[in-house]
Amino acid sequence: MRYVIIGIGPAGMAAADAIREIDEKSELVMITSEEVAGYSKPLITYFLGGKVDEKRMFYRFPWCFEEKNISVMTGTEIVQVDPNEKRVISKRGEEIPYDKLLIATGGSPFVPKIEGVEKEGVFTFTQWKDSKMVASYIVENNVAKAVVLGGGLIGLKTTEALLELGLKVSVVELADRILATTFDKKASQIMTRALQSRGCEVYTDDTVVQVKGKRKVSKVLLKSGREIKTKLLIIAVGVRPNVGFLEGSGIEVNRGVIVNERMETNVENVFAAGDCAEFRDPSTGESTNIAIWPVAFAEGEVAGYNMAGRPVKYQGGVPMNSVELAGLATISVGFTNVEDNGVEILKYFKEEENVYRKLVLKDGRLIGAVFVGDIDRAGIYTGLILQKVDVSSFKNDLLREDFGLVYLPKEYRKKLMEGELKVWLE
Amino acid sequence: MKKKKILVKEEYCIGCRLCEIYCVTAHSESKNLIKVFRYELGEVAPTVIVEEKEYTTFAVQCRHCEKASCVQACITGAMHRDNGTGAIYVDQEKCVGCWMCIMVCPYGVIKRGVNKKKVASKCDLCVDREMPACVENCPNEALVLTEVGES
Amino acid sequence: MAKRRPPADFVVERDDYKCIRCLACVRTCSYGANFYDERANRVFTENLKCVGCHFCEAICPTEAILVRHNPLATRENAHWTSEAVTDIMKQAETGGVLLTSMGNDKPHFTYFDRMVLNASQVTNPSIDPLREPMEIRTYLGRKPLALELENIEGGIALKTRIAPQLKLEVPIMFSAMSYGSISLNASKSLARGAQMMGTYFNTGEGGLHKDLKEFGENMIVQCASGRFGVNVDYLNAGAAVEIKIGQGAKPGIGGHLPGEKVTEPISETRMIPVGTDAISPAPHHDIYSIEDLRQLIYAIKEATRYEKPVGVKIAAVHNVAPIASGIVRAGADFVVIDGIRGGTGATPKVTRDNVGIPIELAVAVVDQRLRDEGIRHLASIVVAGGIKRSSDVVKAIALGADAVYIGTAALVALGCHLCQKCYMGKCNWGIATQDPKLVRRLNPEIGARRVANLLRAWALEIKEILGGMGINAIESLRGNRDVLRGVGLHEHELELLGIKPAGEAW
Amino acid sequence: MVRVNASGLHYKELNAMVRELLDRGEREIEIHDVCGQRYIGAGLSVKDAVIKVYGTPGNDLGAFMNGGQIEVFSNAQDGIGNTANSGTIVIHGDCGDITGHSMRGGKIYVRGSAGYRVGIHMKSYGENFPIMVIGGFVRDFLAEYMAGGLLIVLGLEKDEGGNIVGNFVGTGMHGGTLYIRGNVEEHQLGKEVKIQKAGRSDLERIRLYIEEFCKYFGFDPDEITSGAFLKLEPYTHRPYGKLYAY
Repeated sequence: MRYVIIGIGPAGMAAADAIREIDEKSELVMITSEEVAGYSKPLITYFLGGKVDEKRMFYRFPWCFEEKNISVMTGTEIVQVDPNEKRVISKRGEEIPYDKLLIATGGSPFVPKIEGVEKEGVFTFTQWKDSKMVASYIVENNVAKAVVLGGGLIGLKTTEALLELGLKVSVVELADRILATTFDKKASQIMTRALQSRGCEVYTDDTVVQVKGKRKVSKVLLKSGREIKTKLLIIAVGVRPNVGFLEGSGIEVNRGVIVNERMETNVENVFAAGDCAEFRDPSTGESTNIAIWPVAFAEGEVAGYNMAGRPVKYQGGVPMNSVELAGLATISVGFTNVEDNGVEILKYFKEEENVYRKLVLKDGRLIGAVFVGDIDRAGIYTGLILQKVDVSSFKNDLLREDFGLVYLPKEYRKKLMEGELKVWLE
Repeated sequence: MKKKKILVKEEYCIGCRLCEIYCVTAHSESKNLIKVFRYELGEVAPTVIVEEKEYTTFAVQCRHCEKASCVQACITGAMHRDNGTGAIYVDQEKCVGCWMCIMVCPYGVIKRGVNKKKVASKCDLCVDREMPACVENCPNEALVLTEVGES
Repeated sequence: MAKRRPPADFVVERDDYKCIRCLACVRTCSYGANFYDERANRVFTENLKCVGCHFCEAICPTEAILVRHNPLATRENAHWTSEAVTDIMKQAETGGVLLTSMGNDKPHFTYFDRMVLNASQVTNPSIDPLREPMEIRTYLGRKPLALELENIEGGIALKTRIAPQLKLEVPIMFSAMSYGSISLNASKSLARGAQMMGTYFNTGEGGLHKDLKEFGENMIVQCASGRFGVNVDYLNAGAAVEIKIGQGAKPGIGGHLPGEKVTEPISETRMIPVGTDAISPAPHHDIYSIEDLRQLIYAIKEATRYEKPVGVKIAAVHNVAPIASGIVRAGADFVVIDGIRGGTGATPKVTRDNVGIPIELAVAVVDQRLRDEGIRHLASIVVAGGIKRSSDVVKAIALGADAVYIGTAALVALGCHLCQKCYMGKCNWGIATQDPKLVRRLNPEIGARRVANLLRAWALEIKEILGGMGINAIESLRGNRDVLRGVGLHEHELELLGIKPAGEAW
Repeated sequence: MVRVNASGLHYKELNAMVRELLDRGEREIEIHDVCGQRYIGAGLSVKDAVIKVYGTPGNDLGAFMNGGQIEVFSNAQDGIGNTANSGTIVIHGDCGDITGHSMRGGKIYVRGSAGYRVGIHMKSYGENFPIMVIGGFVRDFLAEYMAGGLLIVLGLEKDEGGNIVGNFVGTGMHGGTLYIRGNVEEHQLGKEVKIQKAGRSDLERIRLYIEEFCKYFGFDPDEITSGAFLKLEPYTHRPYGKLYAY
């Protein structure tokens, strides 16, 4: 048996672990287009901000691969999958045969059409090398001010890193507020104020339409007509599943690679997991592509088990994000922007302490939660969301400051305490 | 592998919160209750949480889950399972304080560190002691240490 | 005019250096005596609320707390004691009967402490119980005068039909304490402890909680004047039935569980509605004579098909010997005599402290009377009321008992500090309370272990003492008053006890 | 149906015989020539058993009874239905003291009169609700300490002084209801009970039991219910609440 995993992100690594849990002997090959393997992508903004050094970037040290008998191919970009011959082909022309294949290629940054975007000083920000390049660009060019296009999580985490480095930063966001996709309005507003209080400018309902300068960026022109002087523009408007290389392979792709609850694609022996995968829930028929670390990890694990022959089903996930910006910790879980009729919203806001909690309920169940400032014990709510627990009997306690397991129904608590609940897997 | 596990006997917790105090002390510099109170508060916090509602009280600390969401969600590898003890520890050198673990822990037992280090803090089953401090000092045996798994 | 207020019985002293403001004492005091002042960041005690149960002292992790006695510091007066004065103050205020709990705390003479035991020297060598057989198993119940055997195919069989017996691995049982007077966790502790040690606990007259049914083989069920929870299933649920006529802490008076303590679960076991008083009349109204008592004994035997021993419990009073004789003649399989030091959950103080006679005298005269009448074998004698150490057990048996009941001693093993406030229902130790928050403080696993430990320790000590006397079976100790000698007792007391003064040989 | 002759039998033998018959599955037992044997039906728990007693049974008939029916075709003695939980006892004659002592459930119907302390400490719990109907008069301390259930005295016979009940009626009573057909003087009452005229709803409440009484003994329920009833109830469920100093 020969397992091949394309991509060494959380999905790929979780899959490798799961495979090795069952099958210690078979050949296992992991392939990445990047030059280094086993580092943690979410840490690249921390690296830029100087919070994490080179050594701590590694989620998994290279020797762990050896220890687990995993061969790693770095700098190897796969350009074709050939299910008929059961092999993948690299840009360099290498042919790598597989018995079981996992596609865990993650996402690639999306770059909108902007005039002058090819100039020096314009970066996307999804890989370690981006982080390194930006860092040296700042030093080499004495950059004191940066513009970040995109007020989503990557954009803001990058902003945070740049602020840490002492730069002035302007954030430009096309939507009417930052964090529009992951957080609700109130949370966006609090975070905006927190960023502003650290000297960061935030422009919403706006975008960059032109990058000016000769060879290098000198200023950017916004749609609103405003011009901002800057030597650095970081484009962080989102990522797309990295699936272009699958064209012609016969593997079904919508936004991402379509997979079932066992992370199987439509093609035999080919699995997909993580940001590049699109989970089609067999019970609802709905497809979701939730590009977050825990989901990638869980999907990867499910894929790994199934590849190695242990039938395991994925239970589906919800979007969730945790980030600390401008000293404010925030967590968002599930559906927090829903505003249809059947939804009940519980809120709690302490302005002076920047503490905000919002819970979204539907049909007696918690479907979303937002926490700003005070995030302690947020995971209890995540548990309730994932387990689809009926919360109507203790609805009024949900927002208590001392809310905890003691307010949960005794049955649920008992199960929880005895460790009987499995969150991601069946 | 034999794995230590703390059982929470909800029906016998008397809500005295001594577990918290002994937890703090066990993880303090001086290991002395009075000195901790006088000189070290603010630098250590308990990783056992006592919950209370009417007649129900109980102490809860990291369950060291079989399938640990916190380990899965950790972006740095700081949250890890020790292969020797089977327990889950957080490597505070690695942790960057992204709070993904807090987001996913269904017990809500991971805390943001109280000292200057803004890193996750959780029950370590008192690695350097035979018996976790909370268990040893629970006056009503509402916390009980058991060992599960094969030896 | 100043308010007349009795002084605080106790003072709680707190070492402020040692106090770490963990507030365990504040959180756990059921009387609300301890409180925390946030602004001063200090913990204080309202001494008047303190009952001296020492729970805070026990829970304090830094030994910062000391609970001290606080007698009314009037001019020293051997006659008008602090207690006498404060009692009057309370009664002048309320006009009520003074209520108290637990056993008699007055310095009445304790005969156990004035009797000493023998030991072998040279003659009749002593026995080492660690290496040689030592029998302390005891059977309670009617014994035949003689055994008749018959030849059967392949051997000999016992022809005499033996009346039902209780088999005790240690001659110590837990005396009647109802669920209601004590918590379910306290009952469970005793039940499990009895099971662990091969002896019995007693339901008291509170009926039978469903959680205790499983301990039936180690249970004596009680039938008292209130007949609470008594039905045919109850009578058959245990190993024996005990009819309670009287109790050492309150001879001659009934019982009364106030309606506010009749909670849902209590109502279920007592089989009365929630919130109504549970009144146990002073007498059984179907028993006004020995003949009536016989009637109840046999009604119970009929209802239990003669399969269970039926005992009768009385308080030790002046006429105890003839009464006991009557009880035996009425058909009781065992007689329980509860002395003046017997405990209770609630009783008028005046009764507890003044009514009844010491158990040592009672057992001696009862044993003698039954022997004199030739009916000692018809029933076993169980002695209760103030047994507090293993030597008391040995002395009681030497005076004629078959076994003893312990109540207070068992509760002390569970945590009781004899604050004598059981009737308040706020027991911090989770024993004499029904408050769920307090009940949980007594983990029955710990409780069972502790009471079993106590019995185990006493059993070892009893064996030591027996061995020292050269006796290898408790059978040989029973009524063996030769092993006792009195110190500083009057002649007539010695006569009643049936023992010689110390210094006198056989 | 089996017939047992009790003549010359000790109660222990008689009762063992009855129990054995029940254990064997007999459900109707007639005991003849009963002469003072005690504890007949004590602890009886067979719900569909019927025991018919001819002759005069001894004390504690039906003690601890928990189901079934006992019918006595003559007078009975003391302690009938002592601490009974359930079941029915029917007495065609008079009966003695403490009838229904501490009974918690079940029914007792007496055609004639009863002795002292009738219904003492009757109580009720949940589904268990004791009913007692006495046809004639009763002596002192009726319903003493009564804590629950329903007790009816019909006064179809009167005592030497023309009374239906003796003195100290309902002393210590703290639950349940007592109905008396006919007159009771204030001085006959214990201090814990209050007295009032029974209303229409009361009569509706007791009608069922009076009908059952009439069914057993052949009276006319309409005639009985046409008389005026008094209703006696305790003032409080907590008669001794304020006796103590803490």
